[in-house]
Amino acid sequence: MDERIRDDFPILRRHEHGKPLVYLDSAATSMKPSAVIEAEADFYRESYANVRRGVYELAAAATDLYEGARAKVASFIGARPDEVVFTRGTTEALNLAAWGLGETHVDPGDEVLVTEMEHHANLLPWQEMARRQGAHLRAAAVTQDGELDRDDLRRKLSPRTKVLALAHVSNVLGTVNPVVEIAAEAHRAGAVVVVDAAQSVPHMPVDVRELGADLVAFSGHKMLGPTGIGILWGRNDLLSELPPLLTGGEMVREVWLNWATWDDPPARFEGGTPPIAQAIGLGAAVDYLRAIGMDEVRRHGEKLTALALDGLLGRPHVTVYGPRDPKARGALVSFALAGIHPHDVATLLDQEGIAIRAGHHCAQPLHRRFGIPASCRASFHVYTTPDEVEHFLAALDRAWEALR
Amino acid sequence: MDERIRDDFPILRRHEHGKPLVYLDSAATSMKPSAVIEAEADFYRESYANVRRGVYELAAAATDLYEGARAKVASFIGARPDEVVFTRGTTEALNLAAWGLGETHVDPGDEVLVTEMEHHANLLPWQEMARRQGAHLRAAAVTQDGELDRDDLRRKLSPRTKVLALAHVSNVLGTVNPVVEIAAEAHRAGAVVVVDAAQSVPHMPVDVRELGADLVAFSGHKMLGPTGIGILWGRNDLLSELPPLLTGGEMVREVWLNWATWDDPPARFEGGTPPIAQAIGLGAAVDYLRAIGMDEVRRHGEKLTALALDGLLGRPHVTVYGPRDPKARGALVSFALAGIHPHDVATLLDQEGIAIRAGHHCAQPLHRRFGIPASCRASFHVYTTPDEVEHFLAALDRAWEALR
Amino acid sequence: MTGYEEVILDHWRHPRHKGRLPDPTGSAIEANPLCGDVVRLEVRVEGGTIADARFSGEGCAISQAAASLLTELIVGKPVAEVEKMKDEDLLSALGGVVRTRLSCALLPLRALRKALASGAQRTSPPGEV
Amino acid sequence: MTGYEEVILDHWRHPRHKGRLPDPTGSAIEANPLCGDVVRLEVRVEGGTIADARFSGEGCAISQAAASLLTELIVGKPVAEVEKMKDEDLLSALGGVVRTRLSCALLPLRALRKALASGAQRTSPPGEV
Ligand SMILES: Cc1ncc(COP(=O)(O)O)c(C=O)c1O
Ligand SMILES: Cc1ncc(COP(=O)(O)O)c(C=O)c1O
Repeated sequence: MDERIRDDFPILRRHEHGKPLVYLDSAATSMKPSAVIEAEADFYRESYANVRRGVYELAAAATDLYEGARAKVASFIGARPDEVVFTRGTTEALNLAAWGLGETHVDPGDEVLVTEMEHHANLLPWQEMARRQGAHLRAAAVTQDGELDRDDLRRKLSPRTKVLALAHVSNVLGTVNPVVEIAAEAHRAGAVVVVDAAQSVPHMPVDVRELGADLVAFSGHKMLGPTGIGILWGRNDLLSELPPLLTGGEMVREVWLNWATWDDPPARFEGGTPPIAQAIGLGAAVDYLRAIGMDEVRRHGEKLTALALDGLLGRPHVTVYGPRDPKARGALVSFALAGIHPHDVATLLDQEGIAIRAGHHCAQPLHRRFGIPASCRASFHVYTTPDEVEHFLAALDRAWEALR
Repeated sequence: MDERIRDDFPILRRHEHGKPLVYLDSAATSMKPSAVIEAEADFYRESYANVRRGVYELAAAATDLYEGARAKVASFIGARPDEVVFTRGTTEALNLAAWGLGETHVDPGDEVLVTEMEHHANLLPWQEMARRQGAHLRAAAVTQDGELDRDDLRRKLSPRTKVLALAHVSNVLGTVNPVVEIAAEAHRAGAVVVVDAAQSVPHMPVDVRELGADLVAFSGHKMLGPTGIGILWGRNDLLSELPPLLTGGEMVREVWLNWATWDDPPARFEGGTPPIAQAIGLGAAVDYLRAIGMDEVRRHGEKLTALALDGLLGRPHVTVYGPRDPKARGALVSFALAGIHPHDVATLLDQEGIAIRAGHHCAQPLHRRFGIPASCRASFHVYTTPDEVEHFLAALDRAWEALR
Repeated sequence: MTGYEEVILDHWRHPRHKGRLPDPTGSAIEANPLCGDVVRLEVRVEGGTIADARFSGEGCAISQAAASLLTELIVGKPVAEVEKMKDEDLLSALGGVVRTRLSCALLPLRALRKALASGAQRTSPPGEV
Repeated sequence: MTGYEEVILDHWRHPRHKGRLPDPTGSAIEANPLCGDVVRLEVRVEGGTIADARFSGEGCAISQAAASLLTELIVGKPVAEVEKMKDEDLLSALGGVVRTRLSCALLPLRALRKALASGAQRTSPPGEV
């Protein structure tokens, strides 16, 4: 990865406690290049208007930019624009999926299958949906190595399983789940497959058709884009069956006081004024990532992960969660120092300007599975350098000395 | 209003079809001052991180900015910060309200009361909720003058009415509804009062406690703020009763595979990564509006509306919808030219660089009530000048000459 | 002030072939619920040629003018030729239409295509349907 | 590398009053489910004075050190005085705590306040409860 990339990210010039910022929390949210920041700002400065319905030229220009962003995102994931729904983020996208599938595909006594490694965003909406529909929620186990227990998953997959929802990449273990194979199995059982791609789309080439899933969710803010925007991709025929989660303006055809008819996807799922500037910013983020090339993004992430894993596994007081092979992982590593609370590690590193995350990373059941209340996580993106990883490892040694 | 305000809005230097842009569609969405654009950009450039959970300093700084924005919005509407929920916009806020009230306050056979002048965003969520709960949706009539038919409303308000949802200011008629009195009546009947303040909060001083409502919704993008952010204000005791619409990370306390406990408001309603930069941008918009003073904003809006009304009512071929007194109106006027389709008017004005809206303005039932498929609407904000209104009236005459 | 080319204004003020056909061989209605435009297009095909056509409905100047012009363009033409008519052909005959209003301008053409298709499927004389 | 002042490290490495009291007059548990910190604080009040105190639980260095320091600060002090203790008093005794960790540092103090309140409500000897 070209070191000059760092110049594109203004925040990387920041200092923390007098030390240059080393930002290792990209799995929580990524930093933004100037191209993204300026795309949004320029839209407000030059072409801003509400989209769709406007008869005047400015509204048409704004609509072109908005729909252009949709087309960019679509082509980025190998999809058609009419299959790309703009949401606030992965969370809204998964809620939309759970709501819609619940209303149309799940009856009392049916089952919904998730895994023990899900982020709360891919667990709670299914809990709620199962409760509403009188269905049962089941969870496939995770092995001690941090992989999906494929046998357990197979055991729990049955003709009663109407939906399988799983992460493409775990935000704690880093595990890359073999979605292609699992989706095929689930389809054979007759289940709809929903993939939480919040940690994969930002970091590796993802083609939704090759993935074989039916619905795929991800967030703009983790892929160098703005906050307030996310995506639900869905096969158009499936989207066409789903009712909207949010109703209001711009998602309807005919409205009477007592009834209304929905518009087609994707408009049906974008009730109200959408996050227009954020969609345009996300379009710029996609352009930026494509200019680097997602293969290169992935290569870089793997290299940094290998470096971090190597360093962490070489220290006997460090426990690493998840697979040991960087090729089987996303660009993040979760770990703990023996007898030291993760929050203490994060605070000590913060004093050196190094930002890592400590906590349950919105995956309480997974942490409970491993018998820990929390873990530390270092995560990377295109602007992260090998030097930063080395710096992090050295600081970790000082934290260990200070607290052990 | 100080003419120099226009310099704060970069887009107003834009030309359309070779003519300077005259933007008269602020009711659809408002333009943004540099202070707002830069607040968002600077956040990404200098202090960006995900909010809440982060242990490192940068996350604390970002959280302070995010919560600081909440405090600004709260004080802007006379509320407490813990009563202010960030949503994507009015539409999500009203969906959240309808969902939560449906789950907790409405049983089969109950009634939900709206009005004929509601925007689809304050109609469809109640249709859906009524359907889910087996309740009846009723709508209070609108008089020929474009006012709420108070007698009809009283007739339809009964102990069976569990919710009354109405607009503070109609986005088509401009009518300012007497919410204080109506809310008192509704409360006497035992109904919860939900106010769609999308067209009032951006244009006049609104104190949610004086308003007497229980839940109030509005959008950032109509009040000089970014897209992708809106507000649901609610009395904290009522909010505490409501279940979330979106579930996921950051809105929970304890999560097990099969159950979870919700956090308190407002966090409970902000599942997932929120629109962080957009909240901060909205905070800057509130600062900007307060610096002008909402009394002054209102005065300016009234002056422009009076000018436009005067001009329109003085032209015999023009029909104006809604009250004739500018003091009884928001900063907008809807109208039609005899025998000419609103879209033609808008297109002809666009050729002169004047952006007005034509259509049903997401209020189909209201247009049906007046027997028209669509109307034209000119709407204003702080950057609109009397000259622009005069220019619009003159262009309207030319359009009339061209098409009659 | 222009924006509406002379041809649009002319057809809007003086619509041709407005009304109903007593004996259409094909007929279709197209509507845009969002702006309220409605256009009915009726044709009578005789020996592979469009012998007559009428339009009715209501809506904006552009959709009405486009309907009027369209009827003028097609009457007397072989169906085979009319079926080849492209969106651009109508738009340029109208002297150009701003992009925000393309759907208004093309509404009559959509109705025409449906009307011809409906006519094609009709194997018995219209009176017997 | 510091960040954790000497007093925190000292109490973390050598906790004072860690364990359980056999005969507490007041006791309370506070937990932060988000990071897993749990602190139990037990006090024995005799004649308006805190005769003894113990803490137990698990969690981060800051919460554990704060609990340890807190017990040291209060043992032998009149309850009236301890009840007046402010958040700032504990934080400054700890030598300062970074703002992202204030809730960890204050967890034991919240437990102490509850323990004293629970003790105050107790009218019968603890053994009989
Ligand atoms: C009265 C009213 N309610 C609701 C809305 C919907 O707001 P938003 O599109 O920002 O969700 C609008 C604006 O379009 C409005 O004018
Ligand atoms: C795997 C996974 N799923 C879902 C989410 C939720 O994404 P968001 O907060 O953007 O809605 C995240 C990020 O926090 C994640 O890592």
